[in-house]
Amino acid sequence: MDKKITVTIDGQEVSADPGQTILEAARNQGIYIPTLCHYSRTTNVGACRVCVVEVENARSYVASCCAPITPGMVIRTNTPAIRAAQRMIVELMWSSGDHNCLTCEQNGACELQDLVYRLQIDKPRFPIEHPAYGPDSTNTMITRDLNKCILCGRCVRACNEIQVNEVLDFANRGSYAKVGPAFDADYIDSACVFCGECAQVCPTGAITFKQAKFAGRPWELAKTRTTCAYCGVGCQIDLYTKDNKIVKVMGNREYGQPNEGSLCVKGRFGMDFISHPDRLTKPLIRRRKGEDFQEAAWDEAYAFIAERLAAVKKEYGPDSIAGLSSARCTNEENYLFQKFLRGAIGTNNVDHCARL
Amino acid sequence: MTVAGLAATFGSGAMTNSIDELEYTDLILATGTNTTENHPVIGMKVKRAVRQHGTKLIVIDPREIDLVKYADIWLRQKPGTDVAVFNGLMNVIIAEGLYDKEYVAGRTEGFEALKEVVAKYTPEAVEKISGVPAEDLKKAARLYAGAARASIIYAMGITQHTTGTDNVKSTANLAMLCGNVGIEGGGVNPLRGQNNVQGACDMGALPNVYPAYQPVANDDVRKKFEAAWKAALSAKPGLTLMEIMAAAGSGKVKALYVMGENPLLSDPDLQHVKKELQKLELMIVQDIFLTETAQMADVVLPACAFAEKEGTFTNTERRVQRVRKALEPPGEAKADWEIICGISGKMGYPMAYASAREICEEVRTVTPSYAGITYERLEKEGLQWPCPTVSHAGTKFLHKDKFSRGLGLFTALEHIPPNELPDQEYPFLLSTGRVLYHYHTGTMTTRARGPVERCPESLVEIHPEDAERLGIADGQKVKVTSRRGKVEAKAHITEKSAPGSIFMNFHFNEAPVNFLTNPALDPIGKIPEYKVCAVKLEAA
Amino acid sequence: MSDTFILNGKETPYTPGQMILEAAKNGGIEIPTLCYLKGSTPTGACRICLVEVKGARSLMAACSTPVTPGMEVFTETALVHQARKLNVELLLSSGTHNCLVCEANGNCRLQDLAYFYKITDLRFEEKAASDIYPKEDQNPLIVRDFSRCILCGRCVQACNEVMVNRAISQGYRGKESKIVTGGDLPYHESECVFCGQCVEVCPVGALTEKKAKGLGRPWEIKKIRTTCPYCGVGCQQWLHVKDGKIVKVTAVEDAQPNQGRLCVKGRFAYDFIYSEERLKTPLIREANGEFREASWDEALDLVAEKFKEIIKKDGPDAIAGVSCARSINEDSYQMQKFFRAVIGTNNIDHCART
Amino acid sequence: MTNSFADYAKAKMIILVGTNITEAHPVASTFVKDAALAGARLIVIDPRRTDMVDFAEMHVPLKVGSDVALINGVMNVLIEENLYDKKYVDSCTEGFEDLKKKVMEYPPERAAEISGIPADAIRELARKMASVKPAMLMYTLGITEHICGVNNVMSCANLQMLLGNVGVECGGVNPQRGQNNVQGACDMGALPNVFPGYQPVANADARAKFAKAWNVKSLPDKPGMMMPTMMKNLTTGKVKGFYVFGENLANTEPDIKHVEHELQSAEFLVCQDIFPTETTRFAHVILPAAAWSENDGTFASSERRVNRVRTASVPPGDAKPNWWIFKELAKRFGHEWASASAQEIWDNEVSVLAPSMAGIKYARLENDGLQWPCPGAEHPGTPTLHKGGKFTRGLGMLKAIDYIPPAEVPDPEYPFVLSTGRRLYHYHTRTQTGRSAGINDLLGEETADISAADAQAKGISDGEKISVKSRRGEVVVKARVTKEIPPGLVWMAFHFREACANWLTNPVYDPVTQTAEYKACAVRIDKLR
Repeated sequence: MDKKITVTIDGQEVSADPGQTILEAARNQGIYIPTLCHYSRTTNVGACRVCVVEVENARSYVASCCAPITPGMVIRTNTPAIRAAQRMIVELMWSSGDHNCLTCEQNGACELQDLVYRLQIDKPRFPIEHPAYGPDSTNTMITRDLNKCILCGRCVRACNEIQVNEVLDFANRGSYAKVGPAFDADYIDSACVFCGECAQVCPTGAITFKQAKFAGRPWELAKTRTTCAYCGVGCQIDLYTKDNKIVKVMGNREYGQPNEGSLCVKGRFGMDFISHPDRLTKPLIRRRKGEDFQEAAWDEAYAFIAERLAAVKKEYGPDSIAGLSSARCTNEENYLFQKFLRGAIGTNNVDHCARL
Repeated sequence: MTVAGLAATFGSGAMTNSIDELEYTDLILATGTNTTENHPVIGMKVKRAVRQHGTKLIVIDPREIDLVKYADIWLRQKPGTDVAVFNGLMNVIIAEGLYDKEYVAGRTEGFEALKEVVAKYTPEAVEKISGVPAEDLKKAARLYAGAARASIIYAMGITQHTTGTDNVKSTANLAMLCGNVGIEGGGVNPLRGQNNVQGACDMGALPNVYPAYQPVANDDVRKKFEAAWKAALSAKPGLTLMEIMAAAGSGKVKALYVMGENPLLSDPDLQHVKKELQKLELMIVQDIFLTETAQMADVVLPACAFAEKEGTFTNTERRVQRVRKALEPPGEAKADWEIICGISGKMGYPMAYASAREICEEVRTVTPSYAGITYERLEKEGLQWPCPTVSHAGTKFLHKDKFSRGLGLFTALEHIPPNELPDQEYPFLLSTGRVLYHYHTGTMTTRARGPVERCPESLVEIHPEDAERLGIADGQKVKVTSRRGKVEAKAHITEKSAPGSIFMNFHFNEAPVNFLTNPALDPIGKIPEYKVCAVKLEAA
Repeated sequence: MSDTFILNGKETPYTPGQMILEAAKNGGIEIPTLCYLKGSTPTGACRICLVEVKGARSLMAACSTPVTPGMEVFTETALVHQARKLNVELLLSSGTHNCLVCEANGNCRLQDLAYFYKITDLRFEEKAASDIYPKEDQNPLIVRDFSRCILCGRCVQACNEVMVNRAISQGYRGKESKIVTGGDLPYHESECVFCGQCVEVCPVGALTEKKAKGLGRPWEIKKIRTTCPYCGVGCQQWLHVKDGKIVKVTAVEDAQPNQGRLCVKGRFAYDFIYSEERLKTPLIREANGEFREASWDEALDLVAEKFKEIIKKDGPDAIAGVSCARSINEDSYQMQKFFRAVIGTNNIDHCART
Repeated sequence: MTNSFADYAKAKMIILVGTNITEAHPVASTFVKDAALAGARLIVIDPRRTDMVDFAEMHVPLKVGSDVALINGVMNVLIEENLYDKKYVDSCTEGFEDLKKKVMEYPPERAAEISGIPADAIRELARKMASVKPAMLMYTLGITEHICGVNNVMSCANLQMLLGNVGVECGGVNPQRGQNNVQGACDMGALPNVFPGYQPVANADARAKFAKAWNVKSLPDKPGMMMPTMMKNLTTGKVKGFYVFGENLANTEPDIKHVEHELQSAEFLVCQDIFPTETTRFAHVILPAAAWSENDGTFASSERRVNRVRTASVPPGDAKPNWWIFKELAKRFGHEWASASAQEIWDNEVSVLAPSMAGIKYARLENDGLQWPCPGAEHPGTPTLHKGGKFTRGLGMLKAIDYIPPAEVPDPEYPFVLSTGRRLYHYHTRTQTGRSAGINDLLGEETADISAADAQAKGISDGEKISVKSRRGEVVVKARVTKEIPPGLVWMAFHFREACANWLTNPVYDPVTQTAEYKACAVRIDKLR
């Protein structure tokens, strides 16, 4: 273990690990420094400069997300000058995009909005001139409104560094700069695999989930953490629901294992089946072979099954009954299923499709 | 399958190491796993390891999957020649003295027999069997042996063969040979295909074992469970899935209770399966949709989807994690456990549980590896079994210092060709699997807008050379026929599969590929050979 | 036999004199409203509650149209939808409605309606800044931002009909319209008694609490119900809490006894608990007459010792206690129990026997 | 309160006596105003022209302290003119003959002489009161804070019973409690003569019950001292240890100078509070307490409604809940109290020991609380007491009462009457409102409210600093010239230390309750030289 370094942040002596950035050292102490382009687990690029701090003897303000601490460094994060600089940066971002929250799906979960609130900005100082891009709406999963893009590059880094799908990049320069797949293609025509990481990391309303549009504002949604129902990775997901419908699915970032907040297309966009009209809603019984199903009450169905299974067992013995358990049901249910066949029926004829 | 192969070798069948370790190890050998499509989030970690952490990657796969792009070496073997390839790798490693002699001496047995057999599999001999160039094989062997920590990941490409158990054992042989089992960042890591395959096995949904792999044939074990469950239990191991189907056909099994499975789309040789199921006197299906199987049932019971109930899943790295209720179920649907309790009660065997949590509490008492796992502890992070006590932190990787069975067992294995290989009549080799956008028999994903938009139908992957020869254009309907049946689907011309091989997925009931597949089973794991059968291909 | 009318094709009972809005609500149909303030005279000002009435020449405001026998009402036709959406769009053009800098963001009826009617862009030109009355924030408690006022009149109704303070009214005409105090004075120079009920009912960000500004958006807030610590009415309040700190107090609607109302103290005088002057540790007077900080054990031991001395020397009746009429019941109970059961005297009283 | 706040807006007639409701109970006043807008008739009996007069059909500006005389006059008219509810009086009350005899001594003309209200107006008032049924009567401290406070209260009760207005919805005698939990403090037995739920300490059964519950051998049977007696006895040495919990006696009690002398005399003074106050200056030990919103608990409001109070923030520093402090202290006397939270104290002790609270448990208080009496788990609570004219004691007691003047009346040296009370923007001694941002900006200092006539006569202009002086002290304070005040009256509040009315007020007490006469003393006002 390397030796700790001591620095002073806002007059407070702070002990930190060598190699830590000013931002990390400060946040470890619970000191608030605003950020926008910074995203944990991706490289720090210092693009937005919202995280500027004063460092004694430095020639200019320092982007704290990129600047490593050095022994004895004296840092100030909340001076009026710093706050003014941050306000200026945020106001410039605001004026160069279309940031009216009234018509933005991200209202309530927008980091730019949070900063405007936190820095108590009342009105924009600069005239608003947004680039007037057309909307990109050619797929059913992800919507892009580049007029709300602040070019923080989080989506690009998420695509390349977190998911390593290597689809998104910056194109053009200066005021024409934009982010997207190669050749300015729409997502649907690109190599995009719709993991949705770009939308999950977007701090504003530039990249949003299309099916969540008008399905509920962030503060109206209930959040339930659960485990994904697809492959064996067991990704931790947050289901956002409203009125008994899933509005969107996000990777759970609170706890690292196993997916560290990332998802794939199935976990993210594959949950429609739950509220599909094809869902079974009542027990169905076919009283005689060849007849149609009839809806039945639970008690009726239980009685029917019990009676028939008992008859088979009586006539042919317990080993004439078999059960297929499910690799998609919970542990508790698998446990009960085999307990049922072994304990209640008396056979070991229980298997599931693990082999398949 | 994995259970059969790895349990024989190490003493327990599961991913030995953790997903997280993949990103920080020195080398990953990926074989028979199209990770980026089937386990995208693990795929992401493999790619990050390569791109960001300098990890070496060896891919052994007949198809040019996405990971090939990231690989240092790609060995493209002919389907069904895995044992030969692994023997070849070991041949080089032993011949060049690159193996971990101390580890082999101290922690394993059966090395001499292994050495004897692999001696025959020189790179040149292997090239003949598998088509992998001898030089590439040597390079791969040296790269693998040179890594301080190497992790093998595999999936159905290894297991779904008549030699599936041998294939699994071969991966274990290689890993032990280089001392890679029982260390962080190493191991043999089967990536389980479904969300709770691991848990279903752990919970004893297997014909020969109770929860935590305790054999039904063992008298002490059985007595313990008889006491716990207050019931007389059968000492005779039951039938496996494919055997159950056969027994249904022969009239030995009269009643079948299916919970959340759709064998009528997932099992090989579907026409045959259908005939077998029709012979049943009683079939009960419990599911969330009226699946192909449910349509044949006598009773269909509506179940809750995962977001409508409480419970736990165990993921591929043995991590037990919570499932939570976010939605109310539609209509009168009930959680599967409630339904089981309902039926059991009517049969005079009351199972009065008020919640999944209560069931879990019972599981803990009879399942030593789960004894320390409580819902309270699962509130935040999951726990990896074995977790024998409530103060135990869970187990990140298995076989540290000692294998479950004591010494690791090398198994000397010979190459056995697949059960059915292309011939003049059926000149193409068909391999099956999943695609990124869908899951299993498609009951879930074909009802989701996004995935359907990206992948609306089944496609037959055909190499351009073959397509040209047969005069098939991209998007054209083709007919694929095997000795068991035929299906039609659109052609997708791609170099992903080698010439002479085609690839199809089994997600769509419009093109049920399992009409074609061969129900030949691995003799131990009883797994069908989904990955190789012989077909013919023509424009429809 | 009650009277009935036809609501969306379904025969629905109503009480004579009922407006369509209430009758529909009883029939299970929610009609969106904006200016409607429960318990006040409906004004039909905002035209959001428009419904189609068969035979009527135009759409009718459900809040102010009484039901007649057999009347056929449709609440969700395309025409109704279109008209409501148009009215929302017109209201959006009546001022500056950018939620980015609005304290009401997340608790705004107009915003809710814009979302409900899926408005994605502003169709009409917003009112020019020069045509909007300047913001008034000279008083310590209430900010009046006329750029967000949609002249729905709820504040006027709350002031005149609910609280009956009669401090504000609709003033001027047409484009000049404004909610004014008597003489159009700022709040603090007017008859206003700062009950804040106008803020409570404002559906947008026109009236907001100055003290709450910047302390937390509605979705960051946890609401805790409690009873006001002031007079003996026992008003029910929501404490809006963020990070363990009260940032705002509002009334609990439909609760007894106050039915959604508060006075200036209940609404605005909550932050005394955060005063720096609070007692934070036990204090013991030293021989020199000065206080020093002490631990609980030390202080309680001292009290017990002194009381025991007094009891020994002069008997339990030489000790007396005054309880607190502001603290909770349980505290008073504990104190009298302490005096009676532990000290052994009935010398316990409190200051306010009304 | 016999009735509920929910009755206010529905009432047909409301009689406000000695209550400046818009300032002291602002939210309750909105319901009275709602009722007035809906056509209810409103009578305001108050020396001051309070805001509610705007809504009233009759304002009766009686002289300070003449309430008994006025009400006797009114009852005289009711009986003389046969306007009272005979049926009710016969079936539900006793003592009518004595009452009648007494009020016959107060013909309107005599009442007019004492109260300053013309005889005809008294007749009109009586007739108005008799014309609507039921009528609600509300009063506040204007009735009670007199040496004849108990008499005033009983007069109000007499009047309402005579009119047959007690025991019906929208009727009754309704004292609005001045502080949030005065009701609860009484209910909890923070009174020298009763245990929780008003069970007398003199009753052996009650004592035995509580002794058992509290795990002590015996409990004292002699009613204790009331507060003024305690304070007096601090100087005599009869009281040596004094425990002041959450009260700021040095500002709230009349004749501050004397009160401070008393506090100074305490041999051992313990103060338990949330702030340092004028009173804690005299303490030997100060214990820091958790404030409202820093711990769970209940309040009981004026209408006997037990409501929940919930935790929203953490107490500063080492401050602790009051119940915890008492529990810890008891422990040092060898008493181990089991209840370890407010909820346990309520659910396991209070509601078990006080029959009127038996049905009140925390689990039932989640929403709108419950009004006691609530004797059982299924009981819905009691919005109206004495329903149907059936009184707790059986028949309602009509009491013959004589007028007595205030203890100190104006004379040439001190020619003004000083009356005191509370203002809208502040509460009590301002420990709370004075520390809430913005409130001080609305009202930053005390004023002496005087009439225009007196201001003119004394050459005092609005806002000018003047001297107000009584036999006990003098304050310098801004004059506020207002039409609210009749000539001869000075009105002040006790919110601000420097200009606190209690430097001036008279420490004389009602003989029964020992409530001080805050509402009347003699002062002089002078322009500063």
